[in-house]
Amino acid sequence: MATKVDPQISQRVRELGAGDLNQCYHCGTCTAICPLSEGDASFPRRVLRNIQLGLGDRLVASPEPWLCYYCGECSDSCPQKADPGETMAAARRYLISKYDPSGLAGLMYRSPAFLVFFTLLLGALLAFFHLSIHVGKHAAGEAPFPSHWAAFAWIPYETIHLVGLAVGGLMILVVFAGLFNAARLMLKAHGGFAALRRYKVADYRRATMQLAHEIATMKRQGDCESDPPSSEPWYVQPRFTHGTILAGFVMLLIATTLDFFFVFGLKMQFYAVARPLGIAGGLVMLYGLLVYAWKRMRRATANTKTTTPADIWLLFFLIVLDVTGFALLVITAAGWKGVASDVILLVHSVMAMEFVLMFTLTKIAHALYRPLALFLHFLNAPKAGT
Amino acid sequence: MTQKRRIGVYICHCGGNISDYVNVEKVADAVKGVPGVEVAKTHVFACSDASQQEMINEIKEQHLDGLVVASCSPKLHMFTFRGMAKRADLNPYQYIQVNLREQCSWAHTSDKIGATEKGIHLLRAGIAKCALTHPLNAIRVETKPRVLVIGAGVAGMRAAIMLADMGLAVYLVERENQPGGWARVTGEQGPEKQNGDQVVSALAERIRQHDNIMLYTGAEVVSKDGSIGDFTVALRLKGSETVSLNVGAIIVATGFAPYQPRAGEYGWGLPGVVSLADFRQLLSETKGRLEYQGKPVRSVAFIYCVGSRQTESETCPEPNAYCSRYCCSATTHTAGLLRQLDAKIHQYHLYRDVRTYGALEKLYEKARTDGALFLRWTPEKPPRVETKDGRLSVLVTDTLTGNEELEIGADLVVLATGMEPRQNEGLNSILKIPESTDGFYKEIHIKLRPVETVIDGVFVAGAAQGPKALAESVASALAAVAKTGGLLKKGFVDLEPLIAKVNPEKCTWCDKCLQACPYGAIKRIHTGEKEIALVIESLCKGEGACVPVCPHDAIEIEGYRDDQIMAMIDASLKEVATP
Amino acid sequence: MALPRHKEPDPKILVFSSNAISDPGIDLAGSAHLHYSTAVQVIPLPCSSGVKPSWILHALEAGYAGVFIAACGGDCAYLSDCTDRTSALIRAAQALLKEHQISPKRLKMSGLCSVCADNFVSHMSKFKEELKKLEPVT
Amino acid sequence: MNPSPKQAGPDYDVMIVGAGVAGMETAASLGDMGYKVLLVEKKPSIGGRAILLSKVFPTLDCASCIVTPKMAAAAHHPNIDVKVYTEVDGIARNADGTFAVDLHSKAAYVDFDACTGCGKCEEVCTVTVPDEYNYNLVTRRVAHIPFPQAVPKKAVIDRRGEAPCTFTCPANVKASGYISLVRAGRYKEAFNLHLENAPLVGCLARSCYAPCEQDCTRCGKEETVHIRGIKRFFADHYYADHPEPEYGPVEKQRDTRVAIVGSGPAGLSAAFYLARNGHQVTIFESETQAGGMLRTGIPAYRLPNDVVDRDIKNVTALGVTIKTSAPVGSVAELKAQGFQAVFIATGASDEKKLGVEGEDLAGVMGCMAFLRETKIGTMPDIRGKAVLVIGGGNSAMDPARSAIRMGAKRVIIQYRRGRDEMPAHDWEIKGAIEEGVELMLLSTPKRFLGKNGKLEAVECLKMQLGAPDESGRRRPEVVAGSETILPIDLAILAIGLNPSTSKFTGEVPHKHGLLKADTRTMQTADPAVFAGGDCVTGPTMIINAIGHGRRAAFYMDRFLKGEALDIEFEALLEKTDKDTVLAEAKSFRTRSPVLQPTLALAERKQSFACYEGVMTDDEARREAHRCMNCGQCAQCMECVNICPAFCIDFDMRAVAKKFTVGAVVLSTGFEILDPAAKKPLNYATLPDVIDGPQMDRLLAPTRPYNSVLRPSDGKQPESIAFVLCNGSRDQTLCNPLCCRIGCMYAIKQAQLAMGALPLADVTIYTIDVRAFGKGYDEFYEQARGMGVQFVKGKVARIEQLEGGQMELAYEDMEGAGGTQKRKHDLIVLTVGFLPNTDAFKLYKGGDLGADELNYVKEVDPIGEPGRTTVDGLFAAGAIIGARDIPDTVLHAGAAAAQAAAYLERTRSQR
Repeated sequence: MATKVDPQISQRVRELGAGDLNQCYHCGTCTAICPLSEGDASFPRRVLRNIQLGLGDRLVASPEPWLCYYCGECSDSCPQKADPGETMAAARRYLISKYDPSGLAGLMYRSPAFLVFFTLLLGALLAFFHLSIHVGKHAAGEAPFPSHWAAFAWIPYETIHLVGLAVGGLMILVVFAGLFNAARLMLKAHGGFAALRRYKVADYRRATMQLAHEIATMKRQGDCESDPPSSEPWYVQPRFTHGTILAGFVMLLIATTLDFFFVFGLKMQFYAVARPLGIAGGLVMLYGLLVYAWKRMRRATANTKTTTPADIWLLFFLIVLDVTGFALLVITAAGWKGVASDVILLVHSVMAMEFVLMFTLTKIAHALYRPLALFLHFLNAPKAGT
Repeated sequence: MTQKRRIGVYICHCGGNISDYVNVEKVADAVKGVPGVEVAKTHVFACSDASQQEMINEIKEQHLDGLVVASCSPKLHMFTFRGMAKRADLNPYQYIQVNLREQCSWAHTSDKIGATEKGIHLLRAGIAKCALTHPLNAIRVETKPRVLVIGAGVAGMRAAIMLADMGLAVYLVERENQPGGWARVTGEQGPEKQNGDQVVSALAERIRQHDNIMLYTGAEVVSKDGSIGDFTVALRLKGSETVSLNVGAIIVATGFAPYQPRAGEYGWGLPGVVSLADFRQLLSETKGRLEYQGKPVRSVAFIYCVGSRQTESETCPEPNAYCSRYCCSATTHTAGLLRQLDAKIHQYHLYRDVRTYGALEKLYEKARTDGALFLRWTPEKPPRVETKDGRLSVLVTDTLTGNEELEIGADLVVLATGMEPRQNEGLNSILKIPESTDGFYKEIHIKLRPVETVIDGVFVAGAAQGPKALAESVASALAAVAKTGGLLKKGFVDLEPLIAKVNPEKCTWCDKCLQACPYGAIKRIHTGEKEIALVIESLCKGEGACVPVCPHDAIEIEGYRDDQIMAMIDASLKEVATP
Repeated sequence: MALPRHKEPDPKILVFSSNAISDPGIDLAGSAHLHYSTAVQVIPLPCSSGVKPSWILHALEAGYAGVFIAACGGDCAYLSDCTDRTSALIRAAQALLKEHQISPKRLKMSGLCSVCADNFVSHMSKFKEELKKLEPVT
Repeated sequence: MNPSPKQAGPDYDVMIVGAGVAGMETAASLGDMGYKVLLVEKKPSIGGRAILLSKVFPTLDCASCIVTPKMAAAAHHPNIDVKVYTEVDGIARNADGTFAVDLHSKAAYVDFDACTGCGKCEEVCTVTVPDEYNYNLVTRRVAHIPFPQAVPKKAVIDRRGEAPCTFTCPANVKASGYISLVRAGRYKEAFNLHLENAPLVGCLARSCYAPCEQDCTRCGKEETVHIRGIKRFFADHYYADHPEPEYGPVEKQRDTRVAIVGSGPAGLSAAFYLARNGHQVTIFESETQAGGMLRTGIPAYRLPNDVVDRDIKNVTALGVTIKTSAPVGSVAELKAQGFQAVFIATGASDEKKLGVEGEDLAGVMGCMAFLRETKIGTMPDIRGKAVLVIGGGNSAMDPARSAIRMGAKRVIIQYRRGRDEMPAHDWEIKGAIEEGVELMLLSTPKRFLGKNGKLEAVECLKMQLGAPDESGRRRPEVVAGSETILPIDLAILAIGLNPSTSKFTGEVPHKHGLLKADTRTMQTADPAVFAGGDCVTGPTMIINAIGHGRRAAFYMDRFLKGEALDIEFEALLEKTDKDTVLAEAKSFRTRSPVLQPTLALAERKQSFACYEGVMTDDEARREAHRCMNCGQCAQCMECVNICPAFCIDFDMRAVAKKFTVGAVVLSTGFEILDPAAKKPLNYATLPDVIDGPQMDRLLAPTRPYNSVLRPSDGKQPESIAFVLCNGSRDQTLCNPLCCRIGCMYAIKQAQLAMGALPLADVTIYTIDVRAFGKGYDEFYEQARGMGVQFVKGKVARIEQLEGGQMELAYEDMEGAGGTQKRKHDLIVLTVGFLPNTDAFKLYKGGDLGADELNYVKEVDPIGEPGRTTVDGLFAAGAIIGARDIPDTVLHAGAAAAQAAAYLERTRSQR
């Protein structure tokens, strides 16, 4: 059965910011120069070809875009300046939009206006609820929070809390749906989920270890940098800076979770552990974020020379969250009360909520899908990444 | 040959290059007694001005009638000493150079006695040959300052104008009723972006203005006679009137024939499957929306290499194995024209190798950036064109997509057809220009002499010699003009006299020499009682292919005659008193 | 410094070369000071397709031990089928030699291009050895 | 009808620039039409790049077989004047449509008319450089015939300039020349070469201050080549074999008599070169022995007298008479004796005085007196004494280091400025300190204190450096009240010397005793009197005096023969730019210098024996190999000596020419792209990654090795890869065009490689195979039929593996997909063309159009091939864009037709 060529799809991916992929004359330099392209995992040319010809099924089912760390070597050596690296980034956006059943992700990638609009709308909604919290009953006594700007104050905190939990639960479902969707598509070529039965427990254990190792060491990203050896000092190379963001993120996640469980759940003081962890995480992450922002402003490296609204969104959110988080810390410690502190709290809370709610829709979703793709890749190709 | 020869022999030391290994004085002594040798001397540098002057004086004073210089390779100084002979009023063809350096002293640096001995042998052979020389003069062929150009396509027209610009009279003959050839109907030419029709009109206008060009349309060449510099050609004009022309040279610019696909070849015959030329015409006629047979065209598939690079198969018993050179650039150029007309039309280009060589690469690049998709197939799995749901469907196994079979919906399938040699038996039988294996006219040497044919005075230009793009065709036409100019501009050509000569007494006309000569330089004549062969001096190249085939030793090459070679062999074997 | 003469002189070889193609190759052997036997004599002709079998016969009868045709081969400026023609006349000459009870091994041909200096020298030494093995021409 | 009427028209009908395939074809076409053609080629041979190819596609003809007839046709054409080794400097269009052209024929240093192309110069030449005709795969000699098929077949000598060592030497001794001779093991020739510039080889080898070494290009990277050490080696080597000179008086003796006053280096040298020209030379020496300063002024540990004696034999062997103990009173006296010319070379050995109290005490002496007495053995014992040497120049070092050797208890050098200001050579100061000499800086004697007329102590003053004086050095100033007393037994004044010219100052104009002589001719106001050496310049170096001697001899010879003196003495080229040399030495390898052996310090201090040893044969040659041949030709004179046609002439210079021509055709061809810019391919770093032109040389019958061999280890490759499109169709190098020839020549080379190495695997990596010309696709199919593998996929990376193989990476897009790696022994990068932009520099009108890639633009490729934007200036061949030979030949024909039509048009208009 011949595969149908569909010119519409390539148009759609191009709207997501693919490089000038029509320049490509299919010499294969990009794949050959790529330190991570091997055997079955053949990219970026094949991914680019699938986009060019609009082989949508094949594109949606390919895990390859997630295996790319965008070192930019392919774009640098492309004799036709077709910018395959950027095409891979666009492919990831396309995939996120395809994994997302709501269709919102695609809309946001294609239309920066919608991204802004949706972010503002959701923000306004969340702010409304935030300002509606009737905080009276909560945290009487030793409220860890600064005083709360409760402009409307009509919804009891418990209700909000319950709704929040419900929304949280829903988010977890959405995340899992996205992951499931991605896994389903990625496995499609191998015979669907049934293919998973082929592997033994030991395979899963090995793949899990490989994934953990990869997350801990970012080795593949390091491979990207090593050839040719980067001229940048190690502390601004992506392997390190991405690592700081990831580590900071994880540390903050743990700290917040500890807070949630101990302070809100068990009503226990747990600051001694959570707060230093949070501070460290915030600082470490802030470093990475600032380096990234600085590089994007200077268009210093291949992967920062094109900046899409989605990139700005993510950087903006993380930086604002990080900075306002520290501000809150200071405010809490100083016991400072006032309008400004209320505003900061509002911004931090609203954006944090938004960040969580939009997790599967924005660029941060790579944190879900890349590990998944890597896991399946390790599962499928035992030698990979060793 | 009874008269005693007076030969001067000069042996060069080459400042030691020869004399360090060959005892030149001994060689001189050894040849002093050879019959006919009048002077035998050595010079430190025979080629120096002083030595040359000395030799000239001696030739004149001693009335020498033969000259042998034993020095370096004739490739270096034969012309020097021929010139010197001329200045001494000695016939240059009575000068013989003996290669005593490259083929004696330098090759035998470890054996001085042997080298000296060999030197004597070589010199004796040279003297023996010289003794049998007689004065020869360059063969002067008067040439007529008129040229016949066959074919008034762009190549022929441009050649005609250039010839006229150079001061030659031109007869330009076209079989069709108007000049211009294919360029007239194929629209814009890439990458120069000139419209073929306009190019043709401009050329036609220039031809009209030239007094020196006579254009015959609807005319055909019906006979040709004569040889280089002086041909008589008959034309049949419209209405069976004939004209006889007398020209010095002929340029054949008869162009090509477009390949006609076989029925079913890539869907040929299905509605919507058209040739590139047809499509170009459709494009040039379309204003606004592109439609084919009333239906809008939203997707076009181009199939490359149709009628080119073919392999033999049942359906294709006589394949065109050659690449037609122009089609890749013409098709990628067409992609640009189509895009200009309607950017929304999807284009699929099914190619084998995109041969947009040199600066034509820009056409390919533009086609890609304009959004044309390129798919690569191999002859093992050629694309198939079918009708499916009332639309054309092209199935192609794309090697760029992991050899996957892809299906393309198309409203039009355009076959990029190649060039074929023009079937022109009438003209071929008149001109007798050989064909290459690809069927196009054969040049003498693809690199050295690409516009000359084995028929001296007959040149081939443009696509008649092989597929070419328009600009290339014109360049080749002008190259033919340059060669024609070299032939006709001076009013004569001087040819080497070292050519074949028939001994009428021995010749019995068996036609073996005629068979052997690739240049058509042998002609049968009647002399009184018998038929014999005659060498057409202006056509003979003097390579001697006819010599060994003659059963009666009746044909010889001047300068390499039987008696000379035999004498050389004998002289080179004469014992040398051991030094 | 002359080397002592061989006890047995080298067999005499006559080479027919062609002006434009093989003769420059033989020149190059000399320019590069590659050595071959001094018993090799060269007669240049316009093209190797013009060698007459009678010349070959005469040379062998007159005292040459071998005749070598340094053919233009595919590089011939005159004839695209020069090699075929030269081969044909070699066959004719060999038949002629047989008629005269001369070993056809005394005739050799090889295409030599204008830079084939090494080839020429190795042909000469091989031919010399082969000729030494043959009975002398009577 | 005759297109070149002999009226006052242009000198040539057409000038064609560049004699490659296009130029030769255009020239032959126009020549055949009867036009008078000037064919200009900047290289020494016509033939362009095609002659360097192995065979040509698609017919596999031998390149030489097809190109040499073209070369011969152009060279011997009666209507074509070929000027090789000639550059076009400018082309300007005249109002009448003709062109004014400026050319210059480059100096080949070989008289082309006389050269027979025998190649003997090449055999003896001692310098090798990369052979551009073999694309630098091998080296060639500096004196060379470009390639065996060259037309015209003439030798050319490369001279980039004068080597800095030679240029800097005051006597222009050809250091580069004798170094190259030593490198070649020709020691005697080295010695004889030295005699051409300076006869006192032994003295110089031991005591020359060697300005050459300070200007050595290698100093820019590391330590100088030890030129003097090399000289010492061959001088000692020669003298050991030749206790007497090999020559006697010259055959042709003249009756002209010359008197030379002074037998120092200047006098001896002048005598040597005058006697070589047959003049009767008498040297007058006031001392008892000849040699001047060499004998009395240089301590024995630097220059023993037997060496001086042997050097003097070089001069006396020519029949020069040296009269010792024969002071000359005046020039008039000599003239009266019948000498037609006089050379005054009395040197500068009169001691300067300090002018302080106590200077006449016994124990205060001048340095010359000290050195002289020491060397002739009349110096009293100074063992255990304290010696003070006053002065900071080289002349202070000699007595100080001598005093150490004589057993002085303490030797102090007193200098009024600081260490950095000391004029002595650094190594001398270091050597002195090593041997135990103390420095007393910023100090000066105020007076000498003695008892009974005998020195006992020196009262010293401290100095400080003040404002700079006119010489730029800071002026020393006395620190008031800083007097100290230093007990001293012997004080030696080394504060300078005055010229020893008192006898002549009455007759010869002078300034402070320094005789006034013309700096170019050394002639004084009296035309028969010449002067040179220290008596003209003040104290300098031996080599300076020798230079003066030879220069004076040259002009005295002319004077004596009655010839004019207005010609140049020695025509030197400009000094070679060292940066160019260093930049060219891409693979600059540090070579640690061979040090001259020296005696151990303890031994050195106790004896006047030479402490510098002699290099061994091997060491000297190794050191000679460090020479970078800055000037290319080292002027070792071997070629001059061997050339049977006497056609080598180092005085040759470029000759400018001007012509008027009716039209111009530019056919300057193309440049070859350097694939080094594609870094991952490692062309510049891996020896077995070569480019297409180099592969063609490896495959050519005239190849540098006897087979197709890998450059790195000379092995036959078992697996060869051809990688297409390196830098062509490549936007990263701003070269988007297809090179048009790469595919085809790779296929050709693959076929040839399979023929040469039947067992080798041959793979071609392609994007598209562009076999578009007549017979090309058939040729491609033929290669496939032979078993050449074609892989669709551009090679992106090449890496070296252990064991000599290399691994390349490409996308296996028609196979399994993904990156595939394959091993090969030899990798050939086919490279394409880049435009040759010379044309835009040559044409001075400024209106010569270029296309976007800087090729010469054709105004109308369809209608008017070969025509540029300048009327009458045509372009032929690859100058308007890369193309193969058939297309070049066609285009050249078109350009010829265009030029012919232009000539007809402008001629009828005139």
